[in-house]
Amino acid sequence: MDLAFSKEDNDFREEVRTWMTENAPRERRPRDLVAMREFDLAWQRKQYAAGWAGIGWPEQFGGRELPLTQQLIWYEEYARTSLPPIDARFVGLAHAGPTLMVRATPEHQAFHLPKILAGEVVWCQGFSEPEAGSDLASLKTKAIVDGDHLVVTGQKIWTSFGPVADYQELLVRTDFDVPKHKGITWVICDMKSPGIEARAIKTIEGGQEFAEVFYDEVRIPISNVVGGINNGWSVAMSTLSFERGTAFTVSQVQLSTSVERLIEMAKSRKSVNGRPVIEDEALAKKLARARADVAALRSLTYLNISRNARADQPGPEGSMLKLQDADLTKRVFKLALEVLGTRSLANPHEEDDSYWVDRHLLSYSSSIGGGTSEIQRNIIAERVLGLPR
Amino acid sequence: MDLAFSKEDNDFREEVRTWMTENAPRERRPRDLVAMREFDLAWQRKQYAAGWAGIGWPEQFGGRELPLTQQLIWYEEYARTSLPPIDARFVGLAHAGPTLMVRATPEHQAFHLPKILAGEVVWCQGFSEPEAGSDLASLKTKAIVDGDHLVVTGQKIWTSFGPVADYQELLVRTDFDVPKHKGITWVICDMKSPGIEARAIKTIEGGQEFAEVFYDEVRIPISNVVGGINNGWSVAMSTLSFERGTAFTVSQVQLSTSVERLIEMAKSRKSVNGRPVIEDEALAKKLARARADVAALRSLTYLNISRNARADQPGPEGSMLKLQDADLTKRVFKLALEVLGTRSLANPHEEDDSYWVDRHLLSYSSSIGGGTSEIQRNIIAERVLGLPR
Amino acid sequence: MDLTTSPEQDEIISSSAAFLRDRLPITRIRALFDESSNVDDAAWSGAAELGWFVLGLPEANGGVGFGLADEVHLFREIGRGLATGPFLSTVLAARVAAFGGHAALAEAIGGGQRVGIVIPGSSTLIGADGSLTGPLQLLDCEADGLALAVSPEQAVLVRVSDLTGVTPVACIDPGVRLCRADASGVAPIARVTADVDPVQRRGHVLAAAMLVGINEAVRDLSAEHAKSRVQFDKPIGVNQAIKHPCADMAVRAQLGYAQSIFAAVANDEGREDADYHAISAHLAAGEYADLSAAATVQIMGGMGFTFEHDAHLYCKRAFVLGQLFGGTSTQLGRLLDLPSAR
Amino acid sequence: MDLTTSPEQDEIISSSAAFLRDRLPITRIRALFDESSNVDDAAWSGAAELGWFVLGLPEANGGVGFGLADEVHLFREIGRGLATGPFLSTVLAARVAAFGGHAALAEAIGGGQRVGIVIPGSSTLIGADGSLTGPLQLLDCEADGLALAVSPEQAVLVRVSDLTGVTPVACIDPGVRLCRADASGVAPIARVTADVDPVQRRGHVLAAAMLVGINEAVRDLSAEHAKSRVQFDKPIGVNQAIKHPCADMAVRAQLGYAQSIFAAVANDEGREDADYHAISAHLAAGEYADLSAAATVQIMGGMGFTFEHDAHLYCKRAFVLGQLFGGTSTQLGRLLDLPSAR
Repeated sequence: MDLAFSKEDNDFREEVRTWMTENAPRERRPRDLVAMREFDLAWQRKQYAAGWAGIGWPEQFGGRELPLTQQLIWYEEYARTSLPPIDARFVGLAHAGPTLMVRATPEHQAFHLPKILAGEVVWCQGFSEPEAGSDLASLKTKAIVDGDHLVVTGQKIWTSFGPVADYQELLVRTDFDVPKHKGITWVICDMKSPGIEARAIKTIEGGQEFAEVFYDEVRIPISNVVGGINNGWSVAMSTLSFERGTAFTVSQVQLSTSVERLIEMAKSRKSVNGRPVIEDEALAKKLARARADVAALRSLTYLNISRNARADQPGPEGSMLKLQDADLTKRVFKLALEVLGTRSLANPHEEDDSYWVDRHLLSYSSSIGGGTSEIQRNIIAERVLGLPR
Repeated sequence: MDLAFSKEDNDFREEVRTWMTENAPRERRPRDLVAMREFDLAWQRKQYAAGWAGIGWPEQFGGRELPLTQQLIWYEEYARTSLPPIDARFVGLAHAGPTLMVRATPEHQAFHLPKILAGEVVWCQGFSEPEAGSDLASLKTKAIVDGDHLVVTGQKIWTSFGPVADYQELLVRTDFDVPKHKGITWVICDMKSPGIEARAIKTIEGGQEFAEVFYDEVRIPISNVVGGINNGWSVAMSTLSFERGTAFTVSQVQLSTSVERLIEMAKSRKSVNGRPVIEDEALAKKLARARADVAALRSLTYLNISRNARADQPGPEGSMLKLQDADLTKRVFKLALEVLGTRSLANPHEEDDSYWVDRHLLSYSSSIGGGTSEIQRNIIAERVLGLPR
Repeated sequence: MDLTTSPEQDEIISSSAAFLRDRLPITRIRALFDESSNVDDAAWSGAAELGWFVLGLPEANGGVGFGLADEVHLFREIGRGLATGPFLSTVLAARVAAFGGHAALAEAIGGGQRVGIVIPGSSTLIGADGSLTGPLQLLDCEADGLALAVSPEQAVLVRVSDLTGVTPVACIDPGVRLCRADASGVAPIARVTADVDPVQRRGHVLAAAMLVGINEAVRDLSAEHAKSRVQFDKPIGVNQAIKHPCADMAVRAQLGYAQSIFAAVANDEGREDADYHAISAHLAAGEYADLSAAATVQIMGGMGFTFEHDAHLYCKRAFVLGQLFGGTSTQLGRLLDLPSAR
Repeated sequence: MDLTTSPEQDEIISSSAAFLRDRLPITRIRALFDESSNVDDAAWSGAAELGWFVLGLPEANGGVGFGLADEVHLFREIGRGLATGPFLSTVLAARVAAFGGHAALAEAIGGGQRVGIVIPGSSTLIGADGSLTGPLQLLDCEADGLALAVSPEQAVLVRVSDLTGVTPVACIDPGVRLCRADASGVAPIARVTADVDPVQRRGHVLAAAMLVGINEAVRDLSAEHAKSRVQFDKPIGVNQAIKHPCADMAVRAQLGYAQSIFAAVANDEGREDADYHAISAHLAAGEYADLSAAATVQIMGGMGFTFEHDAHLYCKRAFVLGQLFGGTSTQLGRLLDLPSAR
């Protein structure tokens, strides 16, 4: 057992840190969706130009194929340098891209993967539907084969960056007469196709990154199907473990940084009764407890990455990280409101305090998006402990 | 709406308080089960002699049939005077007795009810079995009709005061070939019958009040059956709402008293670092929070009793009181350990500190016994909110 | 002792619920979101006509002469309906005016003049003479209007125009209008001490009542969703991970309601532990509403995270109401300093 | 960076688990409950022969020369097995003797001499000269034996016979022997400061390891019960009210384990944030074990409330381990005072 990184790893960290410091975007990330897209892609292009695109991608697809430890280092430094969130780049780099790598034809791979890496396109996901949330496989958006096309009609929801995306990994129902997991098809949808309308959904902190997407007889070439008609469920599940334990590294480092910043704020600010916030021992102890819990979350990240580096297939421990990350995220940013005191009533978007209020509001989604905490607990109990379904 | 009690009620409170103060048992309640039985019965006889037995029982059965408000007052004063727990008297006064009142023959009533009121007998309950806990109706202790007797073989568990009880309200299975709720019979079992063995179960705080009871071809006259053969489930359920909202009054007053005592202790004692415990603001705020929550529990008790005094049939709000009482009991006595600090390591049965440690350990049972908190939540969600089963 | 509602209270409940449903539905929050004022003038006048702002004021002072326990039922509906506008501070301000000897002002407030409320910043003080000093925030105040400032000892009304640096800022709650401001020795135009009228105590109880309404609203929203939302071929309410949080909301709603009316009656009957119960009500109902509203967002899933859904509005309003009259931390400290309840 | 176990650690785990299962099964707690000593002499000697008490002591000091990360795996098994006897304090005491210049005493401890531990009372002090003063409690100490007292700055060994008023009292944990005592300037027979050997830091980490073992044990107990206990014709584990608490136990066990080994390796590698991680480990593993053990009693239902079932023994041991090295409140204060982690 060791925590020390090798000289090679340490050199890598130095190199990464230097590059990030020198190349961090100086402008504030815009709130407007179109401008945000351009900002995110420009940032991806900058990484690509410097050889940092796709650090976990296989070399054969143009990635860096860095060992897990160096991926960890990359994400740690990324978070510490407060670089822009992966947001608009996420589906391409971490979900659709990896899916194409393992399931698509060489032609699709050759066409799409370089564009993703080079920051030329934004991908979005078309999985969830209004009536298919946790029960994703009950999706009803239908696709009818018409010659060499699928004709898609229906609705998706929670499609991040849908209004500004170029492509979508889309799940459609191609057979209504078989058990629900067996009639689903995974297809690449060109978001410029006629018949698609994407409407932004405003979220509780005022963000506009999610969208509903409506499909009215949208024609998609059957050649865009990946993994074969009616085989979409297995395609959709094939990337679940692509991250191999690094998925929550950025969030975990941000949590750690946030707790330290809150401690500093509690020392420098005064509460309603005029004394330094930190002297409210009840609050101080919550901050200390947050330190301990965040430390444990980081340790679990390290342990998980250590194990995954030795295993072919990551275990279900990823659900543990997600569950604890969600819980701590909610707790830490709720604590931030306590540190702010009555100043948390104000949410002006120009001030530092608003960061904390925004993060608090955003934190509600941490136990919902990407699989609710309830679903994670089912997974852990059933797959790790073997409890009955 | 008013909180003020009538002059009649206030006079009643005065009378009760005076009587309780003058007649409270002076000796410590013994820990030995046989001695405890005698102590509890003696205390019941004292109340009986003074006309206080069965304050909620109908006059026709020798009770006082006090209005709910005066029952509330009685229990409040009872708790404030720290009188002995109902323990060994509970099943007779609050469960088996009331069941007999509504379901038994006049002969049974005439024979048993006066003995219960007068403190001549101890009743116990034979409902739960090792394999039938929350799923009580799955009980398997079998009774075969043999002439004018039932012959009972099987095992019961969680029978409080089983080894020293005179009678038992016993649920047996008389028909194995019908749906489980339909083959159950409620019968009065004489605990002196040959073939009965009661073994004490030691509990986590060292108590010996629970027992397992084993039945080896125990012969019980069929005339002891109440409500008819195979009709026992409805008999067992007929007393569920007998308390009409007063069931947790004693516990609630004790919680309130406990919180106040803990605040006093926190003011007078010093913690490891030498400063008064109350100056640990994190702890102080937990004590304040406990005050607010205990106040709300008391208010709900008052509200519940007010409603029940106007309704024929109490609603499922009783489950709410039980759930919150369990939660707060666990929280308050856990808090007690924090106030005691390292002195909570010691559990010598002679000292005041041990009271708190004992109560903490006992509190584990508050969310288990008499229907687990999980079951209470099911009941509230399904019966109050109408959620699907 | 009887804590069931009187026929008069049942009437307050049904008429105020109907008025709010018709005139100030929750959708008004989004409709007014981009307006500088969150008040619907017509609805406000309607409320004044119904006597809402002087419901608990003695008839001798031009009020309806009801008790705080009656007002609790009105404010529970206002909370449930997330009605926008300074209802709470206006009702308290009418008392400050009336008991502070400003009958005309009391009458104006009762007739529809609005009064917002001051949220003290660090080191904000109401002096012995009632003058206000320090950095502060204003909730639902108007530039040419009045603001109420309250401490455990006294309550005062000041002119917003006497404050400096009044700057609107976005509030976490889209149904509330917030400003930052400073006061340096601003003299009150009306003042009343707690021994004459316990304004802060009444504020605690009415804030608690609003929080109870919120708790009840999210309980119903969650239960309805648990019954109607189908996943894996069953209503999600069959899952204990949904069912049990709903049960907890039901328990919290009852507890908060019980404590709020207990506190109100304790006040109306002049019990010496009235402050104890009022602070307990605010603390208990505040925490319960907070927990229930957050659990509701979770139960609603993605929908609960959208601006269009009401779930977040309950969370945010509950949060704002928790900040009133010192905020949770200060309230806990005060409660612990009081003698035990009777 | 690699936090997976080495083959040597796997060997420690399997051999210590086997030894404890055979020689010190949990049933020994009840078997020895009425005895004045909770130690099984033969098993203790067996542990000494296996080198348990000097596993982490350098070879130059007569130890096995393993790291704290290796000891963590031994103590995790000791915790899981609820082994009785002063394992933790004896291992730390061997270090105080060795680094305090008492090689013969270190050897004796390594060979099987037991050392209990002092739990400070209010105002108990270890002076600058290592002398011990104040009211205190003793865990697993023997009248003619030694006791270890630890502060963040130093660790000392004192003779129990030098204390006054040594009085046995029942401990909340039936597997632990407790005495009350007083010390008035008792001189230590061995002493080491934290800069020479960070005894308290190591104590935090080993206590954390024991708490992890407890958490893992109750997780397994609960999961097994959830699978085998049938109610309403199904294993109770199908209910989310059972399933989800079990999942939470699994998460807590992993988190506690991860933080314990992180802290141990941080110590072994001489990182400047080693104290930070050690205290975090004790706090995190302590809270996690506490929550998991309490949830286990609930999941077990009535059985979990009996003395014969093991569930309560885990609760009680977790509670005792939480009281070591200052207790939770003090540890939280210290953690907040430290510079942030690297």
